[in-house]
Amino acid sequence: MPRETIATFEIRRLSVLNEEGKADESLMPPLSDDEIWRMYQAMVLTRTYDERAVALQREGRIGTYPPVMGQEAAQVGTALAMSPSDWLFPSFREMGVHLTLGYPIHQLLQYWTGDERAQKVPPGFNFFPFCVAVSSQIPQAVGAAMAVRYRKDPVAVLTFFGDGATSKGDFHEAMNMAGVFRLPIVFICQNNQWAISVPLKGQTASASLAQKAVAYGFDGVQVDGNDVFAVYSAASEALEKARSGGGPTFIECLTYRMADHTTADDAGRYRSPEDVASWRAKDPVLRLERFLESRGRWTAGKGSEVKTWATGMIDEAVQQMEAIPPPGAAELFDGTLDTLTVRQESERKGR
Amino acid sequence: MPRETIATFEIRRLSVLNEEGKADESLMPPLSDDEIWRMYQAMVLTRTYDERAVALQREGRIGTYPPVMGQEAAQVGTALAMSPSDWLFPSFREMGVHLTLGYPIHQLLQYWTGDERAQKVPPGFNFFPFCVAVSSQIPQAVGAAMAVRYRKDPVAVLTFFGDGATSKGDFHEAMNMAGVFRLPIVFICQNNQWAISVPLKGQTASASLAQKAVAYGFDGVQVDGNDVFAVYSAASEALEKARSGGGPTFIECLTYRMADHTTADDAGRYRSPEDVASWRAKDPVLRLERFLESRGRWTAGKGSEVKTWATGMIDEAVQQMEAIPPPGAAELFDGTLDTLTVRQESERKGR
Amino acid sequence: MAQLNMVQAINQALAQEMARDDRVVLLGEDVGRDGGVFRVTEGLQERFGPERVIDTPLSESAIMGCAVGMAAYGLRPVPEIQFMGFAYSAFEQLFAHAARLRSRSRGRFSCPLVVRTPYGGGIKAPELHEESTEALFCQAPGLKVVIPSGPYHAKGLLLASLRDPDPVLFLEPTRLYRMVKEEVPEGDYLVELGRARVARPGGAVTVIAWGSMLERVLKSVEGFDAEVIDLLTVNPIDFETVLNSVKKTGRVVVVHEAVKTCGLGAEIAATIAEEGILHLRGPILRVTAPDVPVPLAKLMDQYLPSSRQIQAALEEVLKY
Amino acid sequence: MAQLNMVQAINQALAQEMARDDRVVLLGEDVGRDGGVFRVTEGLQERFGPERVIDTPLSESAIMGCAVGMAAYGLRPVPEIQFMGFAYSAFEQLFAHAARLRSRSRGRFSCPLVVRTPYGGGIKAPELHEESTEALFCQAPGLKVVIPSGPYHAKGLLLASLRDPDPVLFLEPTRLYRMVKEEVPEGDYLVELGRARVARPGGAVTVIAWGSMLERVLKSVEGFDAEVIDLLTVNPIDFETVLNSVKKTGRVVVVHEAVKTCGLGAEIAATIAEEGILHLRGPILRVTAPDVPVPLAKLMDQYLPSSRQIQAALEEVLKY
Ligand SMILES: Cc1ncc(C[n+]2csc(CCOP(=O)(O)OP(=O)(O)O)c2C)c(N)n1
Ligand SMILES: Cc1ncc(C[n+]2csc(CCOP(=O)(O)OP(=O)(O)O)c2C)c(N)n1
Ligand SMILES: [Mg+2]
Ligand SMILES: [Mg+2]
Repeated sequence: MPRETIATFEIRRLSVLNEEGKADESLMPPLSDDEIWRMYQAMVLTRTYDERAVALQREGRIGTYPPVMGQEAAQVGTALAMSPSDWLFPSFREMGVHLTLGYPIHQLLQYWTGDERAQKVPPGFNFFPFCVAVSSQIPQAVGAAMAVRYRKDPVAVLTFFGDGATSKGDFHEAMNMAGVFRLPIVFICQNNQWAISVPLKGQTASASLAQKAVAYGFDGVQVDGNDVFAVYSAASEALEKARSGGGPTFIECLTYRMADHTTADDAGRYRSPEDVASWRAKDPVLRLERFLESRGRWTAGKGSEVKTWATGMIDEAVQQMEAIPPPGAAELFDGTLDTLTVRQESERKGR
Repeated sequence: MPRETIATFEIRRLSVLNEEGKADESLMPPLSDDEIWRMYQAMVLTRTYDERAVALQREGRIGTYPPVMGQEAAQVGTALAMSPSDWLFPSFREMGVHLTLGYPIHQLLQYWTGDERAQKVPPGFNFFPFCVAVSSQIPQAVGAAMAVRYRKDPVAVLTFFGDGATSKGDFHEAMNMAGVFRLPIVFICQNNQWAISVPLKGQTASASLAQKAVAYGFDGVQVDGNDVFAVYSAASEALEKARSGGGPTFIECLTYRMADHTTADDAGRYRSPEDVASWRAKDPVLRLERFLESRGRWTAGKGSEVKTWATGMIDEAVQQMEAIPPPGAAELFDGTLDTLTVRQESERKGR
Repeated sequence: MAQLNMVQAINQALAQEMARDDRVVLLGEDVGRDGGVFRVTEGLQERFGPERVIDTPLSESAIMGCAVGMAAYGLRPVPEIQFMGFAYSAFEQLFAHAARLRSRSRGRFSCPLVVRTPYGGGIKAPELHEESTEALFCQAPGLKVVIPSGPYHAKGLLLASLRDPDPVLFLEPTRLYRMVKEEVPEGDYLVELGRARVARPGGAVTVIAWGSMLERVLKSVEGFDAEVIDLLTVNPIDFETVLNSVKKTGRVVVVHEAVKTCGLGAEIAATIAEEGILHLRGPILRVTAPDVPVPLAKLMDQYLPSSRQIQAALEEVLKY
Repeated sequence: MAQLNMVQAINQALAQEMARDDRVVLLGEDVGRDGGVFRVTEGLQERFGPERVIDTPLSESAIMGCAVGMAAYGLRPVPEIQFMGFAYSAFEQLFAHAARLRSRSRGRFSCPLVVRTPYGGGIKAPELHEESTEALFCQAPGLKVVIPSGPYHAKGLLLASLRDPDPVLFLEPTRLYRMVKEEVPEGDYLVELGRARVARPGGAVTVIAWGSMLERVLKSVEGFDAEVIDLLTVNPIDFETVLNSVKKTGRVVVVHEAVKTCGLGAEIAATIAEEGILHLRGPILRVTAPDVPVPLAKLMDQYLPSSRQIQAALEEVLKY
């Protein structure tokens, strides 16, 4: 028996809507015109929110902020595939999910002002707070999925992270654990091809991120992350599979970070304008507009109606956010423990 | 463009010497009769050392000890492929490497008596001390390989670990780093199919460990770990590739832990005698004896000559080990820092 | 009442709480089929099944991180780290996540988990198997740290930990696992967290210890008019009990296994120097391991505080 | 001599030592092309090349572990952890390996590396970007911990760290990075590790601080006869300098950014209570952050020790 082949693997890529806005009908997910329109609204809302947040930071009205521009499809497409009982363990760059699902917008902005209280996720959302320590939310999501399995709940767990996160030990340990116990979880990697200044090829030598799932014995698929239909169908399929006991799925959404890493970053130091420009043509919002236009459902007029609606929503959220009184020193202590320690009590009084 | 395939991977298995001791001549590495005989001697020496170490522990003459029985081929085959300038970052269950390369046997035993001083690797061996924290030596090996690359030295770095180690974050971060920088390193995983009581399928859902290399963009291969020729050729090839700038290789040696995890363990609690028995037929030493016999180079007589030689070596090492005076309290401090702190100095005087 | 050693007492507490509360789930390396490398979880997987007593892959950080997610979902996970030295690779999940989840979610989520791990020196095990770095974890607001000193307290403290609404690090002194047997009530009882106990009353000097050092201290103080305090919970520390004793004795010796610098003795001495200094007659002495890495077996006796060192410290403070 | 801020002083020290010693190699996230998120390593990759200023994947544990292997091979690696809060996932490699390599190899290998990481609060950054948990690392025998309080000392301490034969954790107070400029000699000079300095002489009370609290302390003590000690190296601590001051003043206030419980103030107070108690007139006070997780920007001012709190402590100890 010579060098026998013991296993072969194929990594596949799903793409439905091309850059010209043409959809491959054979792969088109079953979405009504209204649902597609809601997708479009959510993407415009996300884009509008993001532009405003960057402006607010420049004006010093909020703190450092991580733009999502260019990644709207990956977020909106996934959000619309979720069911209300599913759990979400986000990183910090998928606010499009929150916006799509009706999360209080002023609270998203409040978080970026550096206000603890914005981390209290409102009832009705099974969301963890944003997680800044890259990849550390992933094992926590896997733990929730273990609890789901133990409780036999009809629930899927979803966690978001970036390409950089795939280099962390916690990503690996969590993926491996999910594979061993065939847990009801979907791993969504927004591969925006940058981790601050480190490009994908400096992050890993693997040709795709989807193939990393091979190491854990479950499916990994790459989708065009700027194609909201591809994201939606891959996410729907994976979430359904998770809820029906089919185990975990890893989805690589291949997209691009159009803006700086955060408002504190200057991407001009490490990447070329050409590089960025080449991705403008792939803009997920533009692409969906073209699709809708080809179906006679989008006009410049309709587009600006949606933009006006979105702007109104954000205006109102900004007002609410800025009406929030600053936190008091007591907030330092509240929620640290169910019952404060003697020392904490005395420190609290001293303030 | 539908679900296009973006990459395919093949995982292969190398096997040269079968259980009956028949070698596939087309795959047989270029080894002289003398070299093969040295392989045999090293494997017998390792087996003899191991049996004695277990006996010594039972007699209370050394402390807890992790047997290598059944894994001799993976260790001896690799050791003989190394060159003296290569660096080794071991775990704690590859003493066959040390024995093959002439490491002081009494010092191996001394370590298992719980004597700090045995951790001082003698000059001439580019070996790190044993590492008990599973997988933590792997990034250190990768760092040495980064230094080799920086210095442009004609050196390969080699690190050993078990199947359980592949579940740790450090394994992942280190493998990924090695891939990104195409480092001169060989990762040898002794897949003995158990991590204490956890069987391989409880460790990972991946069908092989070799396929984990797919995640890092470099070659992973599985070899019959009880086949010293397969191990030798895979290791030689990988080490040569590393030294010549070809980058990293991951080698899964599929073997079996014939004994308890350590002398403190009772494998009878978690695995069946049948399971163990089925592997006795695959014994790497037996297999090589059959091969040599078929070539007319082994007889029962020659076999017992080798055993007698090995026993003599071990007898002498045990005497040397037991002649070592116990360490003094000063040993607690020496080697903590190049210059002790004021507090350490006073603590040292106080003892 | 039965005579149990600490292994049996902990096993009984786990079994009884699992029977009482189906939210309690165990996970870790070798905790199931093998019953744990010290047999602390023996028989629990047979009784409660592999989905409640979960043999995990070799992944300390994921074990801890999963426990955080399980707790947030509504379970009461009991992750085991096979030896305290391997908690270092789970440090981020414990220190920055488990301890902070209630705070960083402003109470939307809590993290009621109990991390169990064998702790301390004196069992002739390999490197990193005999760590006693409890002080690292006492610096995490939001995390309680508990260290029993015998079977009776082990059961009552563990039951209290399993019912605590916040995360608890439960450190099990391996040297004591099978050293002593005590009367341990069959039934349900709690030993309150955050309360120290006077293990031996006395008037001339206060000796503060916990875990396996308590036994050594109790042996060493014979013939001295020493009041011995067993902290039991090392975070938060019951300074009320400590300071009441210091008021009486005016002399203090703290004994612990860990290195001296930044060991827990530092916090104890500092708080006494802050709140009880006017009662002090002389220096607060710390009898600890020296500032060196934990050695292997042959040097362990020279590393751990000895009776001789404890008695020398008592004689020293009694000069004042 | 040029007026430099701390970022420039550290950058200059790195550049000069790299030019002098080809064993010095930098690695970390965004340290190369981007010059570091605080621009501390700006220009170094252009000058020394990508194999000496290495942009790594996002892998703190591997960054630290690689540095250990590089150091053992004979280099002098300078791993950067982008923010101290992310050192938690590298804790095992730093605490159990880098700090112990010399000891566990009995001197066959040493581990001369310098871990650089931005440290401390007050820059309005997201969670885990403003940690000050130096005390965690001071519990590791074999590891030195250095915290500069200004540009001049930053350069001299960093050069000394880069030439130290053992591992050094070099904590860079982010609040100070660009706050002050000082005269910084162009040339080569060393500030000895393990030596504290008297930043302001005084007679009535000893105030001990380091890093960014030093500046706040110096502002706060105006009008008090306070001697201010800047530790500079927090492990090992220069207790000779501390105790000499205490002998003179008899009163002590320790100020630090970290939480109170098991913060470094505990070790300082404990050692004074052990070796200097007979000189004390009253309690040793610690002015610290409260025992809560580091908050986000809006509450940072309430979290960090304030001048008001420092002065209140001074007035309190001066009552004795
Ligand atoms: C463990 C950890 N290390 C470093 C950082 C600093 N940091 C914040 S975001 C980031 C890059 C993350 O890249 P990626 O995972 O691709 O997510 P993206 O920012 O592209 O959305 C880094 C290095 C961090 N937050 N956490
Ligand atoms: C990080 C860590 N966790 C747990 C342990 C305890 N332990 C020692 S060996 C072992 C199993 C290792 O399995 P594997 O990697 O397959 O190596 P093998 O023992 O089979 O050679 C465990 C869990 C350890 N030493 N290190
Ligand atoms: Mg990215
Ligand atoms: Mg194994």
